[in-house]
Amino acid sequence: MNPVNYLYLAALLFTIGASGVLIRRNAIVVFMCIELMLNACNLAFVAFSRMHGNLDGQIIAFFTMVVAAAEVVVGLAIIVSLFRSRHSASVDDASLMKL
Amino acid sequence: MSATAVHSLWTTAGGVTSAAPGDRFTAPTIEYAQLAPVLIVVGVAVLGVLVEAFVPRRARYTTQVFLTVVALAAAFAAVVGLAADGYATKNAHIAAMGAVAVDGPALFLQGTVLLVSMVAVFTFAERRLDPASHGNRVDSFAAQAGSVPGSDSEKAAVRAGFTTTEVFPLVLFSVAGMLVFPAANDLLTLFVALEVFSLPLYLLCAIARRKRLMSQESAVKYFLLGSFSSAFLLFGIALLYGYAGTVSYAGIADVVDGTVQQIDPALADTMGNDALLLIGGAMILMGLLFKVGAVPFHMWTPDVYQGAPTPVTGFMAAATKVAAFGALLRLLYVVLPGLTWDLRPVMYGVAVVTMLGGAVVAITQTDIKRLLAYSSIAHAGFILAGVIAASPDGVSSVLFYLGVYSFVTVGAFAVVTLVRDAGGEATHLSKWAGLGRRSPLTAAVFAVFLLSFAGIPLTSGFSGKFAVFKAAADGGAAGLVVVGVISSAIAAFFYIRVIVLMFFSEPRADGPTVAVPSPLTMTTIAVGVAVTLVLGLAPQYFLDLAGQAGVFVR
Amino acid sequence: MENLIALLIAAPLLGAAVLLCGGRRLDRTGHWIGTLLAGASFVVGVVLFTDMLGRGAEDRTLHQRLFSWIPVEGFQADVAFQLDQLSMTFVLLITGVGTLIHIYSIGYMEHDERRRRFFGYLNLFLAAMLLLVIADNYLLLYVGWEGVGLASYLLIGFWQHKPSAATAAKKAFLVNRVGDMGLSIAIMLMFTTFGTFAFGPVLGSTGETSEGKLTAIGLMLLLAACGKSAQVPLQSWLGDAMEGPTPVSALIHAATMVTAGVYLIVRSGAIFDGAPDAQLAVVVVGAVTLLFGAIVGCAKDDIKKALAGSTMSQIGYMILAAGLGPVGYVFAIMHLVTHGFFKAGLFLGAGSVMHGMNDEVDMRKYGGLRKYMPVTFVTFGLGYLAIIGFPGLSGFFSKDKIIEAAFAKGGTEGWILGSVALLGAAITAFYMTRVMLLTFFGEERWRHAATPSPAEPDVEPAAETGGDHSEPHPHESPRSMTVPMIVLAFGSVFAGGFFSIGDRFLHWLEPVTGHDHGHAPVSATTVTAATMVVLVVGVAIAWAMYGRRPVPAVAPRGSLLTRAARRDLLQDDFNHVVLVRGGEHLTRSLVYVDHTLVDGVVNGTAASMGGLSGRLRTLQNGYARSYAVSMFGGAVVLIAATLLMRAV
Amino acid sequence: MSFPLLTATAVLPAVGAIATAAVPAARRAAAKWLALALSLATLVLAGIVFARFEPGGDRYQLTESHAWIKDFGVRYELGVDGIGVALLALTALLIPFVILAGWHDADPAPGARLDSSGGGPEKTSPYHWRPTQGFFALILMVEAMVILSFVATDVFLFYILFEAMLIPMYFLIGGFGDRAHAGSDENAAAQRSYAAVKFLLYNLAGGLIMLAAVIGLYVVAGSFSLSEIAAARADGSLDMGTGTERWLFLGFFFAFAVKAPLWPLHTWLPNAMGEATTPVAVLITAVVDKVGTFAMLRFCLQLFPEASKWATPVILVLALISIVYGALLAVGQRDIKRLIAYASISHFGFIVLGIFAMTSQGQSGATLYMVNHGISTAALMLVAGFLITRRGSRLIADYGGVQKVAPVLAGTFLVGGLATLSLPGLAPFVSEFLVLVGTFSAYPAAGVIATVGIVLAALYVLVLYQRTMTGPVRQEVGGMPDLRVRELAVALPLIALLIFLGVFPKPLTEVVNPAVQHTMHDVQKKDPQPEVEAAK
Repeated sequence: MNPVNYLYLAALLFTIGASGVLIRRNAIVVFMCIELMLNACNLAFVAFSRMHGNLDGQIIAFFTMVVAAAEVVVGLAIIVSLFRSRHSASVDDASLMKL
Repeated sequence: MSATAVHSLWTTAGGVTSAAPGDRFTAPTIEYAQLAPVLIVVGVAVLGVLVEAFVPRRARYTTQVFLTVVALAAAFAAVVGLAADGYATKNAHIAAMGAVAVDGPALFLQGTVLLVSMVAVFTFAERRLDPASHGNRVDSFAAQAGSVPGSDSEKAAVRAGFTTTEVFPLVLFSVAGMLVFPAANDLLTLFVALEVFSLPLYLLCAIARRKRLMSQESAVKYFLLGSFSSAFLLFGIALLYGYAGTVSYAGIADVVDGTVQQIDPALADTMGNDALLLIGGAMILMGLLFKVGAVPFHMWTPDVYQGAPTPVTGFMAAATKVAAFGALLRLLYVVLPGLTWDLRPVMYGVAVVTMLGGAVVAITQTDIKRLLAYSSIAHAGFILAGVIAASPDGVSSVLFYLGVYSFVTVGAFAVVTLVRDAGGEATHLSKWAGLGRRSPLTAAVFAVFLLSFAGIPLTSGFSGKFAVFKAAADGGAAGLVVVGVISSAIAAFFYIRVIVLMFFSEPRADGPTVAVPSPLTMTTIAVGVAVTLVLGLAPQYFLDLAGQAGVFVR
Repeated sequence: MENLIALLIAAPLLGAAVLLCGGRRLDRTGHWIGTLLAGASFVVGVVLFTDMLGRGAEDRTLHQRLFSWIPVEGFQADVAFQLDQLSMTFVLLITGVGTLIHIYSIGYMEHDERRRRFFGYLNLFLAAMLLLVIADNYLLLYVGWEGVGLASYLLIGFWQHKPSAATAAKKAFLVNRVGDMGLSIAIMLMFTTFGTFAFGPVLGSTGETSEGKLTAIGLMLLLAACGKSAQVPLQSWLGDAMEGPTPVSALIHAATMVTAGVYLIVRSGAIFDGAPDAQLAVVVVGAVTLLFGAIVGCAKDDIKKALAGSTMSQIGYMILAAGLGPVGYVFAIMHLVTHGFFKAGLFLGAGSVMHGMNDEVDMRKYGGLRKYMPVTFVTFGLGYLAIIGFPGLSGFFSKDKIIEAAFAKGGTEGWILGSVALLGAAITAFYMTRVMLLTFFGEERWRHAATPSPAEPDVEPAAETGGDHSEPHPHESPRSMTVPMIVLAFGSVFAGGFFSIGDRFLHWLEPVTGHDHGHAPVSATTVTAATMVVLVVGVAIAWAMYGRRPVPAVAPRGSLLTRAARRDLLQDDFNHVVLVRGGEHLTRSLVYVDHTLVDGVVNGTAASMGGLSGRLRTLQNGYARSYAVSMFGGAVVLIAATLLMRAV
Repeated sequence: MSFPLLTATAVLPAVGAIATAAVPAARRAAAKWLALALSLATLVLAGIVFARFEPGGDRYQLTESHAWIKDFGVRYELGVDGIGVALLALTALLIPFVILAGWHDADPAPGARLDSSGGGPEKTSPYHWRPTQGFFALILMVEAMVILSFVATDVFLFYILFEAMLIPMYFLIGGFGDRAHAGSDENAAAQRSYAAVKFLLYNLAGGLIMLAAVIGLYVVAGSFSLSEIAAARADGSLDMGTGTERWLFLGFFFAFAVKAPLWPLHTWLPNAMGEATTPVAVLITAVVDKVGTFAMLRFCLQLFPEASKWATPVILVLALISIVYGALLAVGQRDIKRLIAYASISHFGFIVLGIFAMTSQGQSGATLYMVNHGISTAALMLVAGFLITRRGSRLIADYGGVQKVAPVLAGTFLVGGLATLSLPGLAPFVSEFLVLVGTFSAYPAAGVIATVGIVLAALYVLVLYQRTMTGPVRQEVGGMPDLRVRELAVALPLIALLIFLGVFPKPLTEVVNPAVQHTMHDVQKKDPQPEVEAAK
């Protein structure tokens, strides 16, 4: 199968993730959508790496995972603390500051 | 696609992997000396974590502050040393296997970041402002970030006099990231550096002592939007990688110039596919523009600036901009010079809307921190004007502007931390009425900062603005200059409004009081004022510095 | 000798400075200082005069150059004087009459606590007037020109606590300013035409430029003359100027300042000779004013305003004469001098009457005063005879000459002008007789005039020191006042004869003004005869109207013409409606425009900025997701734009 | 390297400002005397400059030149020509009077609660609100900047000062309002800060547009030095295209027209002058605004001669409008200070007219006009200020018959007024007539229209005098004291000066003439020759 299709898939995933960020309210879900986008990137990297026949892309994919993991740590911490003080994880509730 | 083709792909790939034993694996050579600034900071940051773990609570504050300051100072010394060794100019080169560039802009920006962080850290360490609760002085960070606002555990923590000394290692990590960010010489490093300096900032935003709900909210917004944008950045990187088959700036640049060594026929269809290049470039650009807070990627700025603990806001506003613009410059000048003519109109538009948008919306702001946030957006626009100039002159003008702006910003936010009432900092503008009567000096200092923001002559703000506009005009972007002056006229309005409020209106009976800070914050403010005036009157030396630092290595 | 010229001005100027800056400590001696310095100036004048008589007719012109005033590239204005026969005549008139009136004022202003300042102003006036007549270039003349305007402003408004006085002063200055505008434009024209505005070069080279230029200059000079000499259409201020103390009216608004216009025209004769159209304009103005003033003079019940009308009319004669060119210059000046004597005398007489009548100015409240103030009566009477041109007295000679000259203009113009002049003579006879009769003859209306005079539109409540309306006790004025009157009476009796016998005055002035006899269509004797006739007619009518019948203490409604004449032939109403009201509306509307339009644009932009800002900031709605939307949109736009850029 | 006289003249007041500001809160009187002394010292230095200046000498004298900001091509270049020296002298001359006249204006008002030093932790802080010190310090600071801007021969240096002087002015206007304000305090404060903000934004906007032009100039000419640019222009090495030159000219002119101010950019002036204390109002109109007209003469004409000629017709029209419009509005005012403000607008119209008539007489006249208008307005405005502080009202309608109770005040006021309507014998007449003649010889129609201005001037001055000074005495002004010694010390010297310069303007003209000839040469204009070369 032509690896180019993987790129299309990656783009698709990325878009799904992005739109998820735009429409979902729950902070956790939003965050998961972002992770989805990151993984779309990973897919793209791997696919390209495959097409170019060099390993940089695959290495980068590992880096990305690590970074994503770090993000999870920080992100969950923040979201949880928010949840605990507000008893809601909705990003729309957190709108004290506006205008 | 036929199986053979697939197979051939495998074999080719395998051919790469199963290379001759001789050059199977070459150990990377790392020029530790030249990475010293980063290494020092990271090292001490790690040390700081250990301190958190092993040093008794009582001694932590002192230890951490000491370590941090020392680390930053040492790192700065290292930067100066490197510059002295001519790494900024004649023997600027790429270090760490092409991952990091050590050249003029990098060193200049690293120096700026380090100094700014230094003064910012002073405000982090400030402990005289909040009235002492339960006999121990406290800084502007939550007693225990984990505890729910208003809960018993929080009260207990306050009573116990806990303080979040973790902020210092966090700052150091963030600084480390910012040191690498403008020096990153391949996209991967860029991405990693971005995350390294962003993640600690997300956390720092969340741990204000007062107004914790807003603090957490700002953290969430910053975090979500930040990672959203970094996802875009990453995808952009992926596309560029797909385009060039490499992530190193030089490599990509070669492909863009069409001076690539060997084109692998199997990859001709992706290699040099301009769609990938353009889309990827645009997405990376977007990621960086988000960090500098350019319209339309600016919307996080006001909320985060307002919610975050003011010292963090100051640090973030100053250092992040420096690092991000550094990276932006390097990207545009090293990776995509071939794309200048494609990107220029876009950047042009972004600069225009950023300048005008920031200035216009700021007019009606009622919270001093949000006001400064919008002003920082407008300034991002001004700096972009210099970035667009696309000339060494432009680079140095941007560097100069960044240096000027960051110090003024830190100083301004430091002043904001001083004006307090029962509820902590009194950031609502109406409370600043008549401040000039109550404590003329504070008001005067703040007025100086505002005038510098407004770009009134004899302040550093004017020198910077002039340098940038001059570069832009030289670079043939006269239109930007006109828009620039118009928006500075608009911007002048709200800076003036604050001055009017402070000096020309009667003080309110329930008005805030101005806390007398410790030498730490005083230093921060003093440095800000000094830089403002010195660079306003005699900027030549620093212009020379920026001028020498104006050349990127490839 | 030349160096004495500056002294002429220096003396009164010093007086003004001392008196105005001197402060209260000079209150007791101030008037003496003022009079002394005026006298000194007169003496200097006489000395210069005798010296001048000693010279031949051709080298009688003295020059004195003090210093270079405004030296600018291509522009030379000096402070320099020129004293020739013409100037000399004025110098003597000004200083002579001026000194007399100083003396008169000592008595007249005795009870005014601000007498010192009054004398200061008088001296200031003398200085300015002298500067006007001995300047050797138009710019310096302009200085004197405005200087006398200032002095007259200060003196008309001397009793500033009276709103009417303040208003009159302001009006006088403004109307004069209009005239000054003409003078300054004339000077500019001279500068652009001749590159200078000194008398010598300008008047010497009028031949080298176009008639059009000369006409323009001439008309501008005429405008100036109209302002200063109260000629139609700028005459309206003179009547109100009577608000000033009577000596002021006598000196400034009868004898000297108002005649400056005549001086200007005669002095600029060369220009007018080169511009017939301008000359025509001059004679027309003169003729019109001549009648205008006379008619107004007939209707006024306020003695000073009646005299003011007469002044207007007499100056009309002079202007008319001056407009006739070389034929008339000499006579214009001659009439000017004689008029100076008798009109000053008349005013002083009027002042003396008012002095004795609690400052009552309404002639209908006079009557039969001759036995109470004989000296005043006699001197006033002589002045009266002089002005109506009673044979043998000054007016007879001077006015007669002008009428002749008017006829001598020749053609229909000549006839028209001549008959106008004659008509004027008749009316003059009428209104002066009226004044005479109302004041000194008939029953003593003041006895039962204890009631305040009914408010009339034209009669200002002119009680100068808030005159009380108890029954007045008419009495003769003190010596200091009568003596000047007597002296002036002498002048008004003999001056004319002295000048005309052997054409002394003609020969005296001819070198400066030039002269030709023109060609009279009618012989001089016929003109004289005609004058006599109209004179008798005028007197007779007046006698019939006011001598025979008793005069009502309250003015009858009168004919339409009378009422119009009382209101200065509606000229003032015109000014009021058109200029004052119109001006007020204009300024009000402009203030509105400035505030709403010009300033509105500015504030509007600011406001719109604020509005825009307010609308934009609603985008910042606090929802992270909408922020994300904007980012996403931004990214899309960014990518699209980049691709687009490559596409195009 | 001789003694840097010009720098000293400019720096002395700046030092004075700092010193004055440093005077402790309690020692208010000391601050006043210090400020006065330093302003007088500056006057002495200015006098030395005036004496050292040789009219026949080089165009720019007492020059100083040091490298400043190489990257911006900016040098610290000073030098005076005749025009500069005249205005320098004017500034140095007026400031002492301004200080003297404002002696009590910045004293804490008896009613006002001086809570600055009271209550709260501020008490512990050593920094108290010191309005008086601030007032005089700011005045001196303005003086320093204005003087420096008159002697700057580097466009950038000039621009910096041109902008920077707004800030102290802004604080002077907004921070020290006129006590004699009709209406409540809040109302007063609101109007005052409105006026101050309007002043600042208006001028800042103008300045920023000029900034764009300044940058443009550098891009085109590659230098900011007047002399270098002029030289380059002379040897043809610099040829900014017609279009560019016009744009740059407009950029500069706009800023100067705002400052001057020229119709229709004038609306900030009445607010500012109305709300500010009288000395500050004098500072605005007599000193600071002169920088605008001065800059037109020096920068617009020297840098962009062609464009200046191109724009002349429009500018002349604007100037004429200013003359008539300002005068008419002055007639329509109810507020003494606003009336004088509009009168000034009319006068600035004359100045601009004279500058752009581009004849020797016109430009000499314009320069003299700047000086004379400074003095005459100062005289009129300051005396008006004394009047206003006595009665506590700015409304003309609140006065009447003052002349009876305070004759000296009335007299000085009248002289000031007569100077304003440029009565011959007083200084303004000389300049106004020169402007008129100069304009007339080049543009007769314009000259004639401008002459209408002198009638209107008489109107508003005399109306003002009549309404305030004459007529029956109102009982509010009944007990009004006459001028005191301090006030006489302000009024009399100014009046003496008006008379002296009216009778003997030569000291000024001989200084100004050569400079004007240089400018005429820059714009390559010749005076129109008289039709008849009069027979000498």
